[in-house]
Order: sequence, then C-alpha cells, then structure tokens
Amino acid sequence: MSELKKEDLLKAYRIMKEIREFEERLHVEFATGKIPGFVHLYAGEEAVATGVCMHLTDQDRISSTHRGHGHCIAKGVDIIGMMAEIYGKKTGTCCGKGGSMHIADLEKGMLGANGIVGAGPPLVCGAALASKFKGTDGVGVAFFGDGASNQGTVLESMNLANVWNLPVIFLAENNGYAESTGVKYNVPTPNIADRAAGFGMPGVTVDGNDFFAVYEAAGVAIRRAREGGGPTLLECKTNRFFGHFEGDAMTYKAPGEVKRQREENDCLKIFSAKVISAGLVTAAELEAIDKEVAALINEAVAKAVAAPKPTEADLLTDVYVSY
Amino acid sequence: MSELKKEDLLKAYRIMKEIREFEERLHVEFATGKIPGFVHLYAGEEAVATGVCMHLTDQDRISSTHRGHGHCIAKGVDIIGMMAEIYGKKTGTCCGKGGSMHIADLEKGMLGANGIVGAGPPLVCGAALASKFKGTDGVGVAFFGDGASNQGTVLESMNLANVWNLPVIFLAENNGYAESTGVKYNVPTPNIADRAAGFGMPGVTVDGNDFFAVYEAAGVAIRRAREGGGPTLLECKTNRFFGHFEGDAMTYKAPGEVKRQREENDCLKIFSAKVISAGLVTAAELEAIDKEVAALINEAVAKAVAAPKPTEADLLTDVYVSY
Amino acid sequence: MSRKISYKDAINEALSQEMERDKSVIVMGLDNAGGRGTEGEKDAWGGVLGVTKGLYGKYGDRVMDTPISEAAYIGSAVGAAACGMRPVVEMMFVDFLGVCFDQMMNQAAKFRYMFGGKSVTPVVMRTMYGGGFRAAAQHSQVLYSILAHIPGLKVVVPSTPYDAKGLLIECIRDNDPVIFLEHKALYGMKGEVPEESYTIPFGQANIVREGKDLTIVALGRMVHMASQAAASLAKTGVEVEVIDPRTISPIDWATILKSVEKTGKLVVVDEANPRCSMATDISAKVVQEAFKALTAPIKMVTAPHTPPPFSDVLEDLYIPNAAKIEAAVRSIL
Amino acid sequence: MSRKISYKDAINEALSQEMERDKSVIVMGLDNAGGRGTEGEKDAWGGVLGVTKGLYGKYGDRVMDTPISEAAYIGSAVGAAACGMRPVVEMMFVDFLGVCFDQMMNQAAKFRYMFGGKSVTPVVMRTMYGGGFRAAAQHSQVLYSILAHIPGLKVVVPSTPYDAKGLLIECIRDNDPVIFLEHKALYGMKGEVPEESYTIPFGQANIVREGKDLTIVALGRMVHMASQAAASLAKTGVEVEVIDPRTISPIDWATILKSVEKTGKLVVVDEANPRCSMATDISAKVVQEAFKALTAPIKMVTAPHTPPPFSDVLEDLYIPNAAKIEAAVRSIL
Ligand SMILES: Cc1ncc(C[n+]2csc(CCOP(=O)(O)OP(=O)(O)O)c2C)c(N)n1
Ligand SMILES: Cc1ncc(C[n+]2csc(CCOP(=O)(O)OP(=O)(O)O)c2C)c(N)n1
Ligand SMILES: [Mg+2]
Ligand SMILES: [Mg+2]
Repeated sequence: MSELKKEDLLKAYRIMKEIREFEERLHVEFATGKIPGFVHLYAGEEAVATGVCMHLTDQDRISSTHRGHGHCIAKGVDIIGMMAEIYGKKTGTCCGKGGSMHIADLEKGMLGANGIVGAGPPLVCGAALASKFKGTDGVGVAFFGDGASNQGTVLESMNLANVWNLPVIFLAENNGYAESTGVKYNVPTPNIADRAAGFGMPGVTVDGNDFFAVYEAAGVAIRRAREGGGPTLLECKTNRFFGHFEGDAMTYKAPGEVKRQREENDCLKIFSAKVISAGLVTAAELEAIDKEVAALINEAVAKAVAAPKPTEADLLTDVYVSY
Repeated sequence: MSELKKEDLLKAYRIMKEIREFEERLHVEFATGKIPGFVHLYAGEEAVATGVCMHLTDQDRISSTHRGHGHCIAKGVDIIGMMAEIYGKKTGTCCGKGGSMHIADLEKGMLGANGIVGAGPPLVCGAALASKFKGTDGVGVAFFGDGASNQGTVLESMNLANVWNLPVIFLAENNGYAESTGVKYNVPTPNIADRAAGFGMPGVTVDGNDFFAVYEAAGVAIRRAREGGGPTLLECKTNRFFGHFEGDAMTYKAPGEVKRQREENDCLKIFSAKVISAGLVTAAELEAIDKEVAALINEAVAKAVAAPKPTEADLLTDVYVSY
Repeated sequence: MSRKISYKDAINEALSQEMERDKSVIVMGLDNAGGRGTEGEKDAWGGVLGVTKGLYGKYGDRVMDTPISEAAYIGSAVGAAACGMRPVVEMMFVDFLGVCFDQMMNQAAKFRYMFGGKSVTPVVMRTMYGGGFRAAAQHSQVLYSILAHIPGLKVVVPSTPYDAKGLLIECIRDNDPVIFLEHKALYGMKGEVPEESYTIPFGQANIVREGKDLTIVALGRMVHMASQAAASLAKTGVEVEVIDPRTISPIDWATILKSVEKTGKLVVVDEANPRCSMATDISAKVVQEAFKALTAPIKMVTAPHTPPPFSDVLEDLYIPNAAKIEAAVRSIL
Repeated sequence: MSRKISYKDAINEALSQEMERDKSVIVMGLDNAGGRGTEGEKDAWGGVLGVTKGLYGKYGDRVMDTPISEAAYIGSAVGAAACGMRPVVEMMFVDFLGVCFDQMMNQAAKFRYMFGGKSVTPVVMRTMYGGGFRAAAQHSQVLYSILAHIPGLKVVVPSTPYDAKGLLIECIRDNDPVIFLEHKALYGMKGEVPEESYTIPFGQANIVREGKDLTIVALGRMVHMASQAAASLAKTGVEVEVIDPRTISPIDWATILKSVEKTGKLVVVDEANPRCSMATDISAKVVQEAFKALTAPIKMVTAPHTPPPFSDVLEDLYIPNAAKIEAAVRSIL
C-alpha cells in the first residue's frame, strides 16, 4: 500500500468501480433484450485487471479474452466507445463490427478481447518482440483464464517467451470455472502457477481479490520483464459474480456461493476497507467517485442507445487495407 | 538386469540389432537414390523403443513420430513389410501408400509413424481411453522428441491424460536436436521431465542409451498406468547417429560429435558389454543373432526391391470405408 | 408420425438412442455434462447450448467433459475410434477448427489411405456453425467448404429436425470420420420426428419442393430461405425446384444434375463466404456435367467476402435471405 | 536482364533485399538460421530446404529460430505485425496449417474488420506446398483453396523465379496478411531475375501464352504443365491461351473473363483436391460472368479426391500433368 500515492489509490478505485458499474449495468440491460450476442461479464475480478494495468503505459500491450471489458477499461479504452460497441453501434470502438468479444484499441496497447480461448498469448509474445526490436521497454501481458491454461497455445507461448527471452507476463485469472466446469476438474495441480517451472520461469500465485497483492506481484514481474529478465507466470485467484455469459443460471455453483463471495470476497469492498481503515482515503472521497462513475455509465448507456447503427456501406469495408 | 531372463535379454538384443541394421542399411540404400521421399533414421536410439516395448503386448498401443522405424520394429511390425513400404511397394505394410512416415499396424498396437510433430499424444490418449472403456488393462505410449515437447498438442495431452486418469506414458526421446536446433535452445529447463509436475504427474529422466535404465523406468511407469495410477512422463536422453533426415550433412553438430557418441554411447555396445561381462550371455550368442539379423535385412531389401509397385487401380481406393 | 420436437431435441434423442444401443458410443466435449469439479449441480449444462443435456444422467461417465484442449481431446476421439470406440466429439463452434484441424485433416481423414486400407476410424465430430446470433467474426462462420475440401472426411449439414436425427444416427454407425454441422439458429425449429430410431443414408438429396423453371440448391439453414423464396415466386407463377443435398461429402450429384437438366437454370445458396465454397463447387459440377442443359448463367447467393460482422443490421445484410434469393432467381429467368 | 537464378535463390534474394531496406522486416521459422543451441555451425540450415540460408550471417538476430510451436510463433508474428513490425514467418509445409490455422484465420485475417478498420497487420507467411517429392499424405498437400476461402487473407502462388521475387517483395510491403506459397518442386527451377528490387502487384495475371481456341487457367507449378500441353497442342494447330493468375486472393478476374470471352472454352488446372477448390472457384466465376461466351463445358484437371499417395507410381498418377491437360482440352474442342 505504502508504495502508492493517494492519487494512485483513487485512480485504482475509480477503475475498479468503472468496471463494476459497467458490468452490473450490462447485466441489467442485457435482460431487456437490447444487447445482441454473447456477453461475458468481469464483475468480481476487477482487482486483477486493475492491479496489473496500473503499472502499464500505452506502449505496453495486453491481450484479453472473451471476458474483456475489465481489461479494456483498466487499459484506458474509452468507456463511451465500448458501450456503443457492445450495443452494435457505429460510434463504437470498432464501429459496431466487433462487439463485446472483439473490443480492441491498439493505440492504447489493447490488442483485443478474443473469442478464441488461448489466442492471446501468442499475440502478446509478438507485441513484446516488437518492443524488443523497436528498443522500447514495453512489456506484454497476456490475460487468460483457468480454463485457457489448458489450451496448447498458452503453454507453447510460455515456452516461446522464455526461449526468446521476451518481456511477457502470463496473467492467469483463476476464477474457479471454465464455463460450468470447476478448475479442480480441469487443472490437476493446486495452482496454475505450478506450470511455470516446467517452462523455466517463476510462477507466483496471489489472492486476486486483493488489489494490493496483485499490484505488488505484478510490479515485480513487470519490472523483471522490463529489465530483460524474461517472462513470469502470475496467477490471481478470484471469482466471477455473474454466469459464464449472460443467460447462464449458474446451477453448477453451490447454493449461496456467489452471495458469500460478494459478501466476503468482493475486491472493491476489500479495497475500500483497507484504504479507509489505513486512513489513506476517506469514505466520502470514494463515494464521490461512485457518483461520477455512475454518471459516466449512465451517459455511456444513453449515448449507446441513441447512437446510429452502421449502415450497408459499412458491410464491405475494412476487410483489407487494399485489395 | 536381474529381472530379465536370458531369453528376454537375447530378444532385446535382437530387436535393437534389427533396428540398427535396418537403419544402417537404409542409409546406404538411400544414397543410391532408389528410396523415395523423406527418411528419418532411428540409429543410436534403439534402447529407448526396445526398453519400453519389451513391456508391451499387442493390446497396448503406441504412437510414433516421423522417426518411426525403431518404434515399429520394437512393437513387432513385420520388417519385410516395412522395408517394402519404404520402397513404395504394393507388398508394403501400407500397400505403398504411406511410406516411411506413415507405417502403421493397428493389429500390433502401432498407431502409426506420423509426419506431424506432436500429433501422436492425443491419439494415444484415445487409445488408452478405449482400453479403459473396453476393460482391458492396455496402456498407451506416446513417443515424441525433444523438439516435439514444445508442441501444444503434446502439452495438452499430458494434462488431458491426467484429468481423465488415462494409462498413458509420455515418452520423451531427447536426442539433443530438433532438426538442426539444439535442445538447449528450445527447452529452457535442464530436463524435459521437468514439465511433468506442472501437469500433476511424475517426471523421470534416464540415460536412454542404457537399455536397462529405460527398461526399468518404463516398467515402473507402465505398471503404474496399468494399475490405474495415471500417466507418467519419462524422458530418455539419447543420440541420433545420422542426420535429421537422409541428406542432412549435420554441420550443426560439433566435429567428431557423432564419432564420439558411436564410440562411447552406443546402446548396443553398452548392452553387449554389460550382459557379456555379467556372464548372462556369450559373445557368440550375440554374434549368432547378428548374422540372423543381417540375413533378415538382406532378405527384406531383396524382397522390397523385387516387389511390385502399386498400380493405377490402387490410387482411388481406401479413402473411405464407403462413400 | 405426428410428434413434433426441436432440432436440438432431435440431436439429443439420436445421441441417446445410439448410446443406449451401442456401448462403444461415447460423447465428449466441453461441458457436455457440465458441473464437474464444482459443488453445484452435475449435468449442469449439456454443452454450451444444452444439446447434450440429460445424457450424463442416463449414461454417466460415457459423457466426458474435457479441458479446453480441442486438439488433445478431438485427437483422443480419433485415437479411440481407431481402437474400437465410436466417439461423438463436440467442437463447440466450427470457428474453433483452427486450434484442432490437424487431428481431423491429417489424422482422422488420412489414416485409412495412408495405412493402405487397414484401419477404420468411426469418429463423429459435432459442431455448431452459422450466423444469426450476433456472435461476430469468430462465432458465426460456416467453414464446411474447408471440410469438404479434405478427402477422407464426410460432411453432413442437416436442415430439419427429421434430418438431424436420421443423419446423426447414420453418422454414428458409419465407419468413416464424419463432421456433423448443426446450425445454431435451427436449434429451436420444430418438426416431425419419429420416436423410433431411423437412419438417412449419406449422399441422398431431399427435393424439398418440385418445380420446372429453375433449380435452387441450398444448404443447411439456407434451405428454409430458399423455400421461402420459392413460395413467394410461386405466387407469380414461377415454379422453382428446391434441393437440399443434406450431405455435402458425399453429395448427391445425380439429383442436382437431373434437376438442372430439367430446369436449365441454377441458383446455389450457401451461407458461407463465396471463394472456394460449396456454392462454387456445385456451380462447377453443373457447368461441367450439365452444360448443354444450362440456359442461363448460374447464380450464387452467399455471404460476401468479409468476416461476419457483429451489429445486427450488418449481420442481417450479411446472411443470404429470401429476398436476395428471389432477386437472383429473377435475374436469370 | 540476363542473370538466371533459381526460384529458391529468388526468394532468398527478396528476403535479403527487404531486410536490408527495412529494419522492421524480420524472418522467423523452424531452423531458419539453424544450429542454435548446438556446438556446431551457426546458420547451419537456412530452413529445412535452405531457402533462408545466409540471412543469419547478414542480419543476425533478425533471423529468429523457433521452437516447434507453430501456433505460438506464427501468432507472435501476427502480434508483432499488429505492433509495427513486418515479420515474414515460415510455416514449413502448408500441411501443418492444422496446428496453427487459428492465428491466421481468426486473428490475422479478421483483426482489421473486427476492429472497425483500426489496425494493420502486415505479416507474411511463407510456406511450401505441392507434390512431387514422394513426401506422402502429410507433406504434399496444396490447401491454398482453404486459405483463399478466408476473407482477410491474401494468397500468392508464384510459378517462376521472377514472380517469386517480385511478389514476395510486394507481400512484405503490403499492409495485409499474406500467405506466400512456394512449390517445393520449383525451388530448383532457374529463370531470369533482375538483381535490383522490384515488385509485382497483386491481382495481375500473367498471360503466359496467347491463343484463340481455348483458355487454360493454371496455378503454381501447374502453369508449366499447362504450357507443355499448350506447346504440344500447338503442333496440331490448336492455339491455347495459358493464364497464370499468380495471386488467387485477390485474383485477376478481368483477364480470365476477357480470355474466355475470346475463346469460349475453359480448362482449369489446379494441383489441389477437387472439392471446393480454386478449380471450382474459377469455373463458377466464369459460368456466372461469361456464360454467354461459353461454347463448351468447363473442364477441371485436378488431383483426385484422395490424400496424396506415397509411392512414386501413384504420385505420378495423382498430380495433374501435360497429358491429362491435353486430353481435357481435346475433350471440349
Ligand atoms: C478455442 C475455444 N474453445 C472453446 C471456447 C468456448 N469458451 C469460451 S469461454 C470458455 C471458458 C473459458 O474459461 P476460462 O479460461 O477459465 O475463462 P473465464 O470464462 O473463466 O474468464 C470456453 C470453453 C472458445 N471460445 N474457444
Ligand atoms: C507440426 C510440424 N512442425 C514441423 C515439422 C517438421 N519437423 C519434422 S521433424 C522435426 C524435428 C523434430 O524434432 P524432435 O521432436 O526432437 O524429434 P527427432 O527428429 O529428434 O527425433 C521438425 C521440425 C513437422 N513435421 N510437423
Ligand atoms: Mg475461469
Ligand atoms: Mg530430437
């Protein structure tokens, strides 16, 4: 905690709150039927994206997953544009052509949410390679889930990153589930981080609901990467509060499981309690942020709803630069 | 050594010798230009295939690699048919349609050499699964190289085998090279077996030039698998005496490297010295086998050369069972 | 036969009846039971859209859930098939073939030929395809043309609940590797389906509607779009013949060619991208084999040469529909 | 321009000149230098058939060797391309696409569209294809039809040393993902190649031979088979026009259609399997757009619907050749 200035703490809270509010609101809006497609919400996992991305600048790059809203927001992608994108509007980050699963903003170093489980880590290896060749000290962070930890691309990338000594952080978001299947079924070791040793890199597991734990561990890994020390596998254990995607009744979770997590393991509550009780920030300051964030999300939804859809002219463009 | 009866020792020697003679002869014949396609020789690695397959029966299954002749012979595939196959003849194991890289004999539990690096382990998981469902105690052994240890399919399969608790042995043949690239470049840990822990299974490394070391370690792993104990990763460190494929000048090896290996690390020499000095077998007995094997390989080549090629009628058959 | 059930339930019933009949039939895929390794309900999902729901309750561990390792688990199905099982393995969306295609294309499809006819690999791969769900570029593709390109694979694209059940049972009993493509927008479609088990042979097209003026060959969900167009055309006196090949490898060329011999005109409707597609495949066959009968250019109605877009307005423009088919028909009448 | 070099050397020269010109061009692939992690020679291989040999000596670590992890390293090339590099990544044989296709098909090809036009991904994937090496079912395939099916990819199939160099330089400078297919049986072929750097635009066919009686469109190595057939036919007074599209996505439809408008007859020669292939693609386009001009059925000369066989006699029967092309031509004269 001590490392962080007050403005950083407020910034971290704001980002986590933006993600939470964005997702809670989408949950409500989705139920109205106005949002097309598959939507996977990140609520509950905010401390992970935020704790990592607080260390990053636009020249650092991340790859994300199907559950990408949190990563986007933490990496600085415009929330108004994101909401419009999820609504399929022309004003969206991707002009309505990508949707929830494909939000990207290369200027911000956000290489895209991804509909293919495990597709991100190879891409981030390439981004990190580009940083090396371009002589920046940019790093790459590949976010992936516990389920994705079994995809060959993810495992290959860990090895490749070490062989090429790339500045990459493999960020395993272990929320306990891959769709309806528990991590205990899919991953035969206590921690996903146990895979790191086999690829010759450090593996670290932290409480992903504790922003500070994530922030610190990510800081170590990112500094190491920036200094040429190579890749790290960092696992953050966390929870998702909603279903795998909107519409999932979560019958595979124990009765009361989510309720308990929301009460006991909510990263926002944990953060607030810590910073307030340490006297670093006041409850009033956080409430002020809450209000601003609520207004922002309201604005985003209102603008998204009002925005125009793409038109026939947009259908055939943007396939190639030239053809 | 003590575990093995004399007839087993002679059998092991015969198999290793058959492989060696088969490969040395192919090396010579290939240079004459009569053998089509890509040929990858197993000479130098005989103790591995033999030490493992001595534990197996026809109901156990193996998957092999592009360097498959040794696995085939050790698994009992007919040598006359193999040679004819490599010559592209109608009398070959696969009627001349497969060639060196695709020799298979499902009756013998040999699921095929494979031109795709890393394609075998998933197949063997399936074979082992079939054994479980059919209620036999058959195991599966997936042979793969140090280079292949980086292919996603191989890594995924290790995890899958554990999740499904399959009777599979992942048999890493670490001959130090993937084509022209050293294992030190491709694999960032001292041993490939170091990857096992990350998938929750035992990982063992042995001297692959020592038949007895292989035999014992394979025995442990196979028994464990048969008894329902799940998969093991067994790494055997060995050498290949010829190029990656025939035609490779091996300039990437240190001068004298192969010569030294042939002198100091030849699994056949090591085996002979051990069994003779232990008084288990006489030099004359081994020489007698040498002669028989030489005659067999001569016969195989003569028959292969004389055999008819497939004909136009064969081109379109065997694509489907029915279509 | 008056019982009506959905396309989804027809598939579930086919699986269940075959699992009942033959112990070597096993089912595997992501969350095909669901809830494993959790403290909640078992059999929680039955696959992402519930198609295999309930099988776990009936057949227990013969319904296998898998880690997200398509290459490994689909390869396992292939290996198990080569060793006496009859696995029905699910690749959730056909869009995912890029992570596991080798096991289908170079392994399952080629074993028999490479091994000189000395193997059988009775594996069925079920997968969802097609648009309409606003699922964007990586969850809406069609891709069956890629599969049909590969010798050694059989490729099946049922358009009705009846065909889905009969063809899936045929797939499971067939001794070659078969890809069974389920259009996700058809799952809710209801139709008459006999309760008892039955099979539909591969390579037997269905003449959905007879007509003398023009032949439409349409695939999968497009069969319904074509029928709609044909009904509309009929009101203006144009009699279109609509053919559903039902399986695209093998494909019933005889029925298609005979129809074009009669009508002299062909429109092919394929939801896929146009290049090297089933639309071109059928066009090419007809211009080779029925050239003399042709009295007009062949027309193809397909998606454009772009990835599937997300936004509903764009996706609606993207997917072929009855109006576009009707326009194509009229352009060559 | 009288210097003759091989197809292989032309490719090497294109790579070298572009690496020299532009620091963002990097080369990666299995053993593209070779000898890393060994005690022997560095730069030992230059790729499995020596195409990149010598680049390591000139450009050092910009020639990257890779573990056998195609999905990861090809994906890295894609990622690096999206971040300002111009990687030329090698997938050794096109037959291996099954282990890494997702990164080409769902990532590289779709970024620009999915991201609303806000990205460029200038990655080039070099790969070997085709038969003639007795390399059997998993090392002899053609498969470019699969690539051409995917919107967002460009696909290039040079048939001569001259085209190989000019097209590869164009690929590297192009801002879209391009697959550059090298026919392994053409590596030794020599031809005139200027020493200086030059480019050949995509979508510009080469009329290899003019003629008025019939149009042959042939791809890659088949261009030479077609030319042989045309030369033989010329002796009997048949004047065949031979067109080499050189790039199949985009493809120069105008030149093909114009030729068929003139000749009225078309034979397409494609080394690939027939279903959903470039042969069907070209046939379908012509019957749609030049139907009135057609005076005979279109003929396709392709490999059969089987995997590539190993044995030399079978492979010789498998690959289209001049005699088969000539027969196809004669069948519609
Ligand atoms: C290659 C591939 N396989 C399967 C899927 C379907 N799928 C989407 S998300 C998901 C579960 C991912 O679980 P995890 O990695 O733990 O991420 P989480 O959803 O928990 O964030 C699956 C199976 C996919 N999109 N891509
Ligand atoms: C998917 C795939 N990638 C690359 C190749 C080309 N290739 C064939 S063998 C080989 C090296 C394999 O090395 P290793 O696994 O160590 O086996 P070894 O040759 O040493 O027995 C390579 C790269 C291939 N056949 N398949
Ligand atoms: Mg998860
Ligand atoms: Mg090796």
